[in-house]
Amino acid sequence: MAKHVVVIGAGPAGLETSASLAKFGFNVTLVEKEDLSGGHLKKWHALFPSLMPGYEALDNIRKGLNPSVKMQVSTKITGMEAVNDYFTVTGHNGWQAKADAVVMTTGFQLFDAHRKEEYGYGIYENVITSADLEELFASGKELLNRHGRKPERIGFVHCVGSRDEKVNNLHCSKVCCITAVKQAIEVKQKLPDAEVFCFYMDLRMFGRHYEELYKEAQEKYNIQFIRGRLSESTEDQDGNVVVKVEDTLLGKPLRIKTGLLVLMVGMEPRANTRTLARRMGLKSVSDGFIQPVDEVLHSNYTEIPGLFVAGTCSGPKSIADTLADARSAAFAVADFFKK
Amino acid sequence: MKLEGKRLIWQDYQKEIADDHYFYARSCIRQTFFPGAEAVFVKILKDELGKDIHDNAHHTSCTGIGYHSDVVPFDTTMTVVARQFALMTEAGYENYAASCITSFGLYTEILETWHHFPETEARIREFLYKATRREFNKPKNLAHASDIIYKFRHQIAAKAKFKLVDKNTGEPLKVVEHIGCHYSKMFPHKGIGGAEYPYVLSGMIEAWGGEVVDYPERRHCCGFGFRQYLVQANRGFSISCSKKKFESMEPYEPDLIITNCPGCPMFLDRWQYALSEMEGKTYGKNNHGIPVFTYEEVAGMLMGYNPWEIGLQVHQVQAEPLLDKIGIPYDASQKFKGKNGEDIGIPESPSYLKFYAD
Amino acid sequence: MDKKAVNFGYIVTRDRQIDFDANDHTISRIVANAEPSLNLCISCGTCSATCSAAQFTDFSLRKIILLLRRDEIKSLEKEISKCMLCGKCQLVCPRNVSTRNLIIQISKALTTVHP
Amino acid sequence: MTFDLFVLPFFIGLLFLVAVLVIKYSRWIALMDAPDRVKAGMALFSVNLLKSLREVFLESLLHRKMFKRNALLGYMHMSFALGWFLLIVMGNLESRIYSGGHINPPYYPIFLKFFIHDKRVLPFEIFTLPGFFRFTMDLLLLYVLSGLVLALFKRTRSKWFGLKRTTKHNSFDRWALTSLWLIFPMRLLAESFTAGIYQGGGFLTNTLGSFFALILPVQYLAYPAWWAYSTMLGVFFVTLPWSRFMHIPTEIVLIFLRNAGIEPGKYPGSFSEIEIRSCPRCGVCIDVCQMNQVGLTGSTAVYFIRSLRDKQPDISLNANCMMCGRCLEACPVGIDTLGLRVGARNVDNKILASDFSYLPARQETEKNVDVVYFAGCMGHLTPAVKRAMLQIFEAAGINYTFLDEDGSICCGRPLKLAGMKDAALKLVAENTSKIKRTNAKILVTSCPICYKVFNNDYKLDGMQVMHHSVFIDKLVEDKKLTLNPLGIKTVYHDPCELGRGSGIYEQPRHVLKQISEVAGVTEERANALCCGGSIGELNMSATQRNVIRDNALNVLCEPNPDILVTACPLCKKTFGPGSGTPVLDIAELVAESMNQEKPALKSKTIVEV
Repeated sequence: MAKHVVVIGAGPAGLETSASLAKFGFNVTLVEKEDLSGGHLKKWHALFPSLMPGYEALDNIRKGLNPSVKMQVSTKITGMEAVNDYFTVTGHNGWQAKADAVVMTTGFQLFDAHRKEEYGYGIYENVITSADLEELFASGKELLNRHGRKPERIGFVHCVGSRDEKVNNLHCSKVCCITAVKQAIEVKQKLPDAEVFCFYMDLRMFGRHYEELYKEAQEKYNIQFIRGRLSESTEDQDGNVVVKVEDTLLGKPLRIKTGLLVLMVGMEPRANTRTLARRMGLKSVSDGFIQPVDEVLHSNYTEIPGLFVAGTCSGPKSIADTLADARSAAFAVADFFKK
Repeated sequence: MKLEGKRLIWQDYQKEIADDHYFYARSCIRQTFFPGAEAVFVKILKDELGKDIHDNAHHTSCTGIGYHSDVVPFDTTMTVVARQFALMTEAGYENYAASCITSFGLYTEILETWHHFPETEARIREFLYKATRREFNKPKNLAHASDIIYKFRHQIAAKAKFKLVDKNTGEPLKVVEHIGCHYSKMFPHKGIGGAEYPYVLSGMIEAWGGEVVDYPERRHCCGFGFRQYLVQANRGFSISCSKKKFESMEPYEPDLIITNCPGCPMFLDRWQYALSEMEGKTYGKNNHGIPVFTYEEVAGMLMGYNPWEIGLQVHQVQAEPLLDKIGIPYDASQKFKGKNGEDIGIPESPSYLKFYAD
Repeated sequence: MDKKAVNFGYIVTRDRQIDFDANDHTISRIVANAEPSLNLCISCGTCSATCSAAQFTDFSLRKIILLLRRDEIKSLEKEISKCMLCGKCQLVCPRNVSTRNLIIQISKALTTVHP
Repeated sequence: MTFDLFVLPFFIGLLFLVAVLVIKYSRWIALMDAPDRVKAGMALFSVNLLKSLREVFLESLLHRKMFKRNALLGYMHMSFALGWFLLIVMGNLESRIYSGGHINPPYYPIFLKFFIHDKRVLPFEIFTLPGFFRFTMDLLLLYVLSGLVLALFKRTRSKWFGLKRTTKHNSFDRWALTSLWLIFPMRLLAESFTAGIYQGGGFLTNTLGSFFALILPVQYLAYPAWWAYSTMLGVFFVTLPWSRFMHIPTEIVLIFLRNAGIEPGKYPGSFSEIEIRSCPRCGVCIDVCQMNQVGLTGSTAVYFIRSLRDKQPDISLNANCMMCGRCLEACPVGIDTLGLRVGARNVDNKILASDFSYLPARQETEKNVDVVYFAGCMGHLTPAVKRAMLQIFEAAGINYTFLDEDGSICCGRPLKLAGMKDAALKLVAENTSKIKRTNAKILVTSCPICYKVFNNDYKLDGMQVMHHSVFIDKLVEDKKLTLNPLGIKTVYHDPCELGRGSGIYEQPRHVLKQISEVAGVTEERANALCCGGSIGELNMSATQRNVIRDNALNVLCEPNPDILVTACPLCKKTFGPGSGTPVLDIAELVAESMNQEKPALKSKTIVEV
């Protein structure tokens, strides 16, 4: 009889892992806590660097899914146990399954921007997050600030919740730099007269065509990049967000008004990923993401035989990297069953 | 601005404040600059709220000025503070109320140090014992005097004769709150509302009918900073800091500034004079300047205490326009009269800032 | 001010902070228009590293470009007349900024906007 | 009868033209400095005059340089210029004979056939052939008309004339051109009609006249035709000073002044005006300009000069030029396009401030050496060139000092090219004192840009300035350096500032031939291409520069050399990143050859070394 694999989380990683596993001929159950698959990608308007619409990417990922994959939606995993050579996976609604292997594709949660109090998210109306902006793009609404005005200047703050030990996050979320560049370009496409500023600590244009997009942002869209981490923001009488940074390349503090300030929120491990990992006795590194057996050679294996990870639950990844990791996880599972 | 956003944050930064029986430690600076403020605090607590407050004559400076100016070693400071705690213990009190922000910050810092390094506490106990044969209990509750006024702000509002409201228009007054740096910037959880959006003074302003002004340089230092002012060569830096704040708040046309720190009201008040003499520039309407008060002085004003008895005449920026705006009566002829109607002398009139003397 | 300023023995120091909104952006706009490759600078500093003058002084094209972008015109004026236009920076710039024309355009904008 | 009303358009036009020219020329010449005016005056009474006359004959009449470019183009221009000139000379001679040697009114020779209809054999013709003048005048007219036919052809078949692109003209030019073109057909008609009436004329006008008389009422047509002829002349003369045909008289003035030694570009608004108006807008400079390759055609010399003439200089046009000198080389009139360009840039950029007082005064210690070496700013970007030069100095046992070993200030040439003359002079002064303190006899530089400015603008009290390629050649000639053949094929790229700029073509080749097989390319020496890295150009983007570079590389690498050799660090830096063939400086190759024990090492090894 074909082996049964439970995949937890129907984001891009879960969908792609399930699709690949089904192609190997395994019985696959894909469990999702929400009523719809897609994870964060559902709300994402466009992907870097090609600006492919998020729904188009998601549609394509979903299309790969073999009908044989059993979808178990609206089920939040509350328990998992390794008994002999199989796993028992339990959902909050009483759903239960036995599996020969489990792949955790539980993804990430966005950093809660409220935690960077001094940036004023939730306090100053025109401070929003990158996810808010993405939703605004996806809604097709006009790009206005919360006072109903076209912002004359838009600021992007890189590394919000990333590389910041003040919020206990040492890690880099990888995708925010390029997302900021992408969103800055989209803003300029919608508001050609607006000035756009990116406040960064480092720019990490590590992927193919990212540097090109960055250059295009400078060359074609005149987007200004200021090296300096935001210290604090306040509001002026017109509802503009006044930000303070040091222009570190000039060595001078800088004060600048923005009509809309976008915080590039980073990735954090999900709270329930941590709980699940703890219960299973999985190692998670200090940043809370699950630690695979080896990050170079065995990036999908955990110390528990038969339990695998894929996607962003083991660290920040782009969609492209997530999909590759998901396919790699399916290979790892197949390899595991061979032994 | 979304107030509910700030409220969410304030929820995270609440602290225990004792209800009664305070051992009150006065402030070196405040006693000198605005002595009326501490007097009003004691008066309100005793007379209006019927609290037990012990005003001990034997306590000394906490050495905060010396400590922050790098002239007093930390061990010495801790031993002096231990003596204050001993006085509190000897007087039979457990709740320590500090008038000075720097003292409050220092006490907090010391208690935190002792918490993490019990051997340090033991050493200091030994020092104190050897030097004075005194022993002490650590305060059960440590509060800044403004925490206490914050705690009773609604009772005070209920008893007040006036509100922070323009009597002619009924509009709330626009109030700038300025929090002393040592209040919560070092230990955000020890201050009401935290460090980024402290609520301690905002809460009073709201309760007393005013409207809080959140202006871009709200977080900026008043410019006192012991090392800045005390070293004459650095005073230019001190005044420049104050100027930065005035320039930033000016467009909001604030009616007054409320502070909770010894140095801030002094410098925000006196530097307005110095700036006017140096640059010819005054802030506020009609060359009146922006009046700067302590939270106790404001509470006293609203209670209807005689402005001259609580010492408002010793402020550089004159209180009269604000008193008129709120509708608080005063006898102009008594402004510069001492306790028994004796003439205490009229100060020299500044060149640009408006000055009122009968 | 009708009265002589009082000397208290200290002075009000000028704010070091770049007040971006208070600065006049005319010059940077004129220059960016005249030499669009300005936008491509990533402040890597290769220009200053190769610059003949920078070997002996603190003259720095990287800094000049930043001062221009922030419209810190006062500081810019002092610096711009120091360039010898030899063009080494143009040869080493990884982003292909036309540095020589940039210098000329900044110089021109400075003299025409604030003669 | 020696007058008729119809001569008036011509006559008035001529008087007008002469008046305008006298006013213009004297104003421009008056604006020059007194010493230069004296120089110009003296030139009229010296051998210079003969030189100038010769040049006028060769260039203004024969159009020698045009012929060199393209025979058809040369013939066309020559037929107009020489043909018309001879018509005037012969016409005057003829009329003088008719009138018995009297001084005639100026229109008399022009319209002679209207006034004189006889078929006498003139006294002069006794010694030659009967009807000599009638024959010659007709022949000359035919000659001019043949040029006209070519000119018409050129409108649509410019490639036959060696021109890919032709000049775009303005309306004033078209008026002048139309009237010019109509002058000679009108003359032909007028003379033929008249010949038809009186059975006069030469082989052409007589034949045509007889023919016309058969089919047309020539007795009514002749007089209007004379009017038309005169009117065309009048229109042409009146429009001439504001059209490109102003070059006809002005070029002659230019030749005289130039031979008198007036510096081009020195007088914006005076001598430069004469240069500007000497431009015939023939468009020869358009095709040679490499800026075409990136669509920057608006800045070509002809249009740049026109913009100066129209007093609408476009600053960006002015900045868009590599100053490579190809247009100057091609210009049949020899207008100093570069001098004019720098002159105009000086006007544009004179407002720009420069202050080099911040540079530390580095007091050089007094030295006593034979040779001072200056690598230059660009030289420091090509350390291999520096190293090679030091090896060469050592090998040849030269007592030298390396002036800018620890860096230097710029030579000033880039500022000069950018039109910041005063700024450049500050650097020139600073460097001059440093160089002089070495007490050297020879200043050797690796950078042609430095070389040109050292040579032209520095006053070094007799110190000889040499580019390193020339110096190496001298060392080899003096047997101080032994070179071994490398057994490779090279192509030599002439750097603009060294080749066209300083006339050094042969020495580098002479050196190279001793160590390699030097292949020729289609465009070399005076016609060499610019590498695209030019510091003379101020406006071009890096992408555009790369296009020019790549096209130049295509030409240079056509013979498939092992090494592309240049003698300029800037060319090397420019070509390097775009070239599949290794690019080396001549000094590097010489050092390699000098160290070579055995010959016949292939290029690849050299590059690795």
